[in-house]
Amino acid sequence: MKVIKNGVHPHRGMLTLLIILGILGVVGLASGLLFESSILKGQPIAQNPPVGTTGVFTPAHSSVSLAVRHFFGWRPAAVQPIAFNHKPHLEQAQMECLYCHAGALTGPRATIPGVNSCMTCHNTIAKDKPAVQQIAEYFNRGEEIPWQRVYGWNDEAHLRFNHAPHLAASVSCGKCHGDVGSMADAKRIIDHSMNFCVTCHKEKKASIDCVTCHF
Amino acid sequence: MTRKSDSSLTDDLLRPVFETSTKFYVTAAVLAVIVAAGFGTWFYQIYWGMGVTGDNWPVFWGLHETNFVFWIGISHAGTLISAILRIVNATWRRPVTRCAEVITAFALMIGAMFPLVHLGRPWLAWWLIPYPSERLLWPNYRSPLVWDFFAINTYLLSSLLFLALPAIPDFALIRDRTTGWRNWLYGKLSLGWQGTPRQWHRLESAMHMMALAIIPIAISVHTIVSFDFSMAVVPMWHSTIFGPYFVVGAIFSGIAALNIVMAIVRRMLHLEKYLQPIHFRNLGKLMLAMSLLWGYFVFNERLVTWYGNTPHEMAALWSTQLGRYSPMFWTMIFCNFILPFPLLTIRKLRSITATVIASCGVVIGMWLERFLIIVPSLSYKGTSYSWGTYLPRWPEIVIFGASFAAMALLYLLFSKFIPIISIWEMKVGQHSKIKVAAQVQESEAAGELV
Amino acid sequence: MPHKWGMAVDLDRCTGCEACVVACHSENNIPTVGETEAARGRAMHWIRIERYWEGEFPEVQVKFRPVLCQQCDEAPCEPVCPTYASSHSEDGLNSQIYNRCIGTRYCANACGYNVRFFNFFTPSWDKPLHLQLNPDVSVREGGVMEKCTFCIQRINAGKVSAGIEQRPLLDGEIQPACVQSCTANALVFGDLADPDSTVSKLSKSPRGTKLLEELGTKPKVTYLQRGSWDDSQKR
Amino acid sequence: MDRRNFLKVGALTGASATLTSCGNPEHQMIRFIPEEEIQGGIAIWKPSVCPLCATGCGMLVRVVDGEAEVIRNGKKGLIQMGLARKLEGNPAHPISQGKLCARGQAAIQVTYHPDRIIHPLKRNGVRGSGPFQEITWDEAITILLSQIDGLAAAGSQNALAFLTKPMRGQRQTLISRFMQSYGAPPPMNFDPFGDQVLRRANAHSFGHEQLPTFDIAQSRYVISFGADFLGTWNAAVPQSAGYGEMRQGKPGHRGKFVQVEARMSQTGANADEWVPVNPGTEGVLALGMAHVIVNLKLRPGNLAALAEYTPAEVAKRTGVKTERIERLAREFAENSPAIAIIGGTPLAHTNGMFSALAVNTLNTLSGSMGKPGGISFMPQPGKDAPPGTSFNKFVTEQLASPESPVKALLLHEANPVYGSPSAWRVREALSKIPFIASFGSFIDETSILADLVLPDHSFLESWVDDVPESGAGIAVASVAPPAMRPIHQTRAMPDVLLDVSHRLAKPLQQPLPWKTYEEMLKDSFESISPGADTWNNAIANGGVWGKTGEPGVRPLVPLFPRYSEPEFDGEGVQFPFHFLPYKSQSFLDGSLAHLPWLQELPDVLSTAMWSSWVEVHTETARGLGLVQGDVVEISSTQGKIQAPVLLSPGIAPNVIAMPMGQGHETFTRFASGRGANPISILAPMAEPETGALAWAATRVRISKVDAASKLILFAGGMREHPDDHR
Repeated sequence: MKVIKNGVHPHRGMLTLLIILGILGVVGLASGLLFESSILKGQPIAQNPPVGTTGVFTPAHSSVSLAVRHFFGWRPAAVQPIAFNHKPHLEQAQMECLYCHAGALTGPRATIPGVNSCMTCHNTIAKDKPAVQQIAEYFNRGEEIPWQRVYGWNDEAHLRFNHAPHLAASVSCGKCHGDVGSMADAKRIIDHSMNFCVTCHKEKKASIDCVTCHF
Repeated sequence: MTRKSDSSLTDDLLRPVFETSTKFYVTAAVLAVIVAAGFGTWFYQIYWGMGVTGDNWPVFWGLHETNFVFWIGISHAGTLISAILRIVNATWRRPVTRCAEVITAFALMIGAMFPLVHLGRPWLAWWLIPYPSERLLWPNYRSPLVWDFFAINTYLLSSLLFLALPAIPDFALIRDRTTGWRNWLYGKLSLGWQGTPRQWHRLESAMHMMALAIIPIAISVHTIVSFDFSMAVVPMWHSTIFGPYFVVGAIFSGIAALNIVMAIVRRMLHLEKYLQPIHFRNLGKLMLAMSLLWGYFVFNERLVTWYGNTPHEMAALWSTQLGRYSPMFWTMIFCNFILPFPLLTIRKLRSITATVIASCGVVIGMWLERFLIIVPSLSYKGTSYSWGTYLPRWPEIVIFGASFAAMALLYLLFSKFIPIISIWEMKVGQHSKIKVAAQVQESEAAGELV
Repeated sequence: MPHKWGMAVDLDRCTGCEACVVACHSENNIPTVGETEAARGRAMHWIRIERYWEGEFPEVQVKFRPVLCQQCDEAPCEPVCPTYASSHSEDGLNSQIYNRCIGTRYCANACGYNVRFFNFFTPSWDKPLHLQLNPDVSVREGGVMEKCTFCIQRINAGKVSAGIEQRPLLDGEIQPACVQSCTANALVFGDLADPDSTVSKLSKSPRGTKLLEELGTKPKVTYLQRGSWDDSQKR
Repeated sequence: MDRRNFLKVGALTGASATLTSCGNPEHQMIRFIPEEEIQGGIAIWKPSVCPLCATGCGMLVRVVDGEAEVIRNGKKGLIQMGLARKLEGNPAHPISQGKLCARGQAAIQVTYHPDRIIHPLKRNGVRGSGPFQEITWDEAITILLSQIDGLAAAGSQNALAFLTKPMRGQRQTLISRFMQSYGAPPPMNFDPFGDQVLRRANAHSFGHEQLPTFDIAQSRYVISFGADFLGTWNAAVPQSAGYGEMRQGKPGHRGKFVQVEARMSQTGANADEWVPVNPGTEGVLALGMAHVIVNLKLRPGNLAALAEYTPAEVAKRTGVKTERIERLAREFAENSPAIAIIGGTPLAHTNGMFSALAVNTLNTLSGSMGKPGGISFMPQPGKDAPPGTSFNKFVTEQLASPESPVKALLLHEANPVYGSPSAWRVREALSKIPFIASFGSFIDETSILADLVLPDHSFLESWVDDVPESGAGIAVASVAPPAMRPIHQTRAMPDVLLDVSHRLAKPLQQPLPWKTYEEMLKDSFESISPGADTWNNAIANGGVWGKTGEPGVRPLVPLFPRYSEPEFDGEGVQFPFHFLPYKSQSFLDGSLAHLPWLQELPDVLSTAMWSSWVEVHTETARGLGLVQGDVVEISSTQGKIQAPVLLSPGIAPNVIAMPMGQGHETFTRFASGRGANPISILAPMAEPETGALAWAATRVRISKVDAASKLILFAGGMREHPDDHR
């Protein structure tokens, strides 16, 4: 079979396609970047943790990357300002979880203890330990220790968790937090996925109604 | 049958594929920019939120949804019509079918974009896909939107197939006439087509089965689109005739679109020889029939509502008849009924231009119809305290415009890579030219379709 | 036994003071959309006082009607949601699950009472106004539908405390913000599943009617029509 | 990668191209050690008192911990503290009975307002133009001391003036004592829309210069002359509660409620019968009814005194049909206990005193004074503050003399520049004063004139107390400790005043011995009702209340007031319409316009948000070719303002009405430059006996101007279909 000779460069078709797709891509990306750059000077958003709302690619997040990370549920492992070690507290000192995380018994939040409660013991005990001295420094500066939360959900989850009823239903701390006593600093060893919650709720004949947790 | 006529025909129809004028680049570039603007606007809407549109309380749906229904409607031209014509084996269809099927494919793609565009949080749209999720949750199969999701995908898939099958011999033809990457590309596309009788037989029977299958699918799709509205207890939505009403409307607007596209293709690719007045005339007749049917449905809908006289429906009804939305309503009646009727009935007026004018009217009219179905009902829903109104804002309008540009662009590219008229079908036609001519005369005389 | 939360609204008591409206905003972190958005018809009021003029001057009268989500048994908003974001809770509430909402706004269209509101933008509070937010209720982001929940946070809190104390819930123990604040005690909330609860009794009142009953939505909110003085004289 | 993530990636294609690093500034801020014992996530309820209106509702504050941005020893940081989250009525409190009105619940936004003054300010620039500079409290107090001592040194103590909004309880006492012991004239209360006229009338009729308390719950018939007693007048919350009971509380007995007024108020909208009358003739109607009652021997009385009030005559003046007058009178007399209420507009005419006395007469006839279902007066424990100086007198003197007689003005939460007719020339009067110090929390039209601003705590952050004037059958004295710690660098006004009084060159230790306001309150409460734990109980419950002596009402022979014709400013031809400004349901007289919740609260009758409007009768509008939303110019003899028209079927055709509250020049981001202020065009008419502003005695004309309408209505249908709402 013969090829038509009509002086037309045979690659024009391909070129066209590339050009057009190019334009599409560039303009699309450009607009995307444009809006991204306007994120931080975007409409004012109250940013305190309880207020921070969600919505990927919307001004709800301080940046698109944050939005994406929330979207995928990527959370960096918590890095604590002071090398805190649960082990001695639970093993040597024979302390209960609730001794420091007192909120869990009566309220929604287990609460990370403030530097005051650390000092109740540590202005006498183990004062030589560098970590304890760090705590003392914070205390003297009148500052809280910026502990990082290990567990918790993104705001997207719209999840209202309440510790009290779970303790009332005698769910052990370890069930959801693992054997913290055997760790140095608490790690997120259990994935608090919806699956995890729902499975247990089913076992315990607890409500699996959406509004039990999401409201 | 002579080799020459064959090859000349082939050359004519293949010319667009091999020759590329600067005009093409310019058009393509312009269209591409408009489309890009559309995407940009979408990014903007996603970034800031639906608030940039004109949607409000209580009119939560506006232009985006109108466009969705409109484009799905347009898509009903192609595949459905060509399928019908294939089944009844109308020989005049040969040059028309592919133009038509292409419209379907692209209109569907564009139409299917709008449900995504109108979402408040489109990045979560994948929740409509049924898959065993860690949340132990499935899509809500009771929701018409989920039905849409399945219906549209089915239709898109089948009409792509329906478009690809008859293109195989033409791919092969191009393959045989090219070298280099095209030869490779079209070689792949033609799936090793050699034109053996066995292959021809397989193709024919496959086409026949597809044609049979596609008709119920097409009808079901727009019925389901109509369910989006008729399933809700909203004034003027909650109606039993919406299914057929929408299907008819869809075919109606579809044919109109087809006429316009054909006219453009004919002009731009110099296919006057192949796309002849008869095609426009016959499609015109088909459109006329649809116009009458559509008018009948509108009359029904309005009459019954008016007679039924339930207060919350009357508000919506009157707003379209005499109230705020009446100008649009009467424009619609003019475009869909008063304008096409004489142009398509009176023999003297029945020219290509006339048909195209009528078609333009119909496309506009049918768009208005979608709008008038969605917005007034929502404006006058519930207790009169919460009545509202709606005005589109620029993002919706830009995206609306971009959707048309997208259609044109896709069509342009398509005609660049695949002959817009099925060459082998034309040849088959020519081999029975005399028969065709005779048929044409007959149909002329009888003034019927086939 | 599952609860069936319902409300009775005594139109003869309602004074249209709108205490309920602000109470709702305060309790449920409902965003203030501002002048421009309000002008576009995007103000959010989970409960509103509808008022209707009747007659002509000087014989003119006004009827007030507090309208909130009717928590229908046969809710039009529920089946249409493609993702179960709008679903029926065990207690018969039309619950809106924000995290599951993809923003089709279909539920709002299907709702015959126009009591669903959409976050067209992500709300924001000029600091330090954000400190007033109720930590027991999530703040909804842009693209999410929201509506009256009968103060689900209070219902859940009530259940939890009752559960911990292992006692049944008392009638009137749980009060949504609007009911709590109603100055003329026009709003009464309670468990319709309990035949002795005040709300069940009121719902059976001869003055009781449902809003847009013809839609067949079976609302759980009962409106007690205004009485007339002359009738009460005859009695 | 599992299926779920795969799908997510699909949903995200292209997004990854635009990733940037994230950073949430809040998380880098240092956190201070909490200064109080709080358990995370647990709500506690603390008593408080609502300061927004004269009702004095006792409230409960829901306090949950949160993280507030504060400054501690110069450093900015976050601190975990108990934060007020919601305000509700205090169920134990006799006034609020567990309820709180819309305004009261929005009061929380006063504390968290973004434009609150968060530290002391010193004027720095032209007075009134705005620029202020931040100073420390020490500097601020020093400046104040130097000014006050300066006056004392110059021997002109009486050149010190104190201007406040109407205040009660110990704050009032404290200020009065301070002024008294310093040697200055008593403080001025600015309240042009208050009820002095009614108080005086009650003094005449019942021997109580006080607002009455209505036992609506028990009564069977309530006729109200212009009183918006369910919305903005007197003790609205307890009155609403009573109203609910009257309607459906007593099975088989549904009380009747009749409202007499020219423009339908929110209260009028609830009436079984709404009776429009010509403005200023309410009293005539009342006496007309009295005439019928006496005439039919339904009650004993002196018919001769009522001779001129024959139904026919009254009908002519009021515009109410004779039969109707007779029927109303009969119903009123036959359904006891019955109450007649007067308030608001009728008192704001030049013959307000006459109308008030007339209605009192009706009440005396009905015989339900001091009875259940009738009218009583609350005992006022510990009320020893002497009467204040007249604001009008002050203004006239200021304007009269070339250089200002007042040398230093202390200003507390009064905004006369906004709240008085422009004819009073208040701004001019104040601007002459060499030194003005404001204790207010916001920069408004008046406090912007200040040279020194010493921002007060919000009521949630400070000790609050109140002695309600009306609303309960028993004596009430409310008191509550701070519900939360201050979030800004502010100080409680009473504490500052005590501090100053002790640090003056001639300290006022002896009359004001207390270190803090708390001590002062403690003393006063233990003096009210001696007892070991009175104080502790009081601050635990939010006050003390109970029967202390009978709510005595002097039983009177009805006294029949002499008729006085209402006078109006602007004659009828040129100014065809009566102009009735009324207290907005959201903003009252405008002092609450800065609260966003109230700005976005749809006015219940007009459904308007964020805007002001003028109500015109539908027919009148048609006559003038006006449609909904048209902007009109309203001109009186005193000036003109512009506002969009709102068609209303509930207003007399010869009357136009406009809500107060909007039209602030400077009053935070939410209220500034929004709408128009009807007060500004009021004529300086006055009720002769009390000298109170007759704010309903102005006549106006309206003309269409072409300007963009700013009428924002919530009722969707109303946006285009005013008529669909009938």
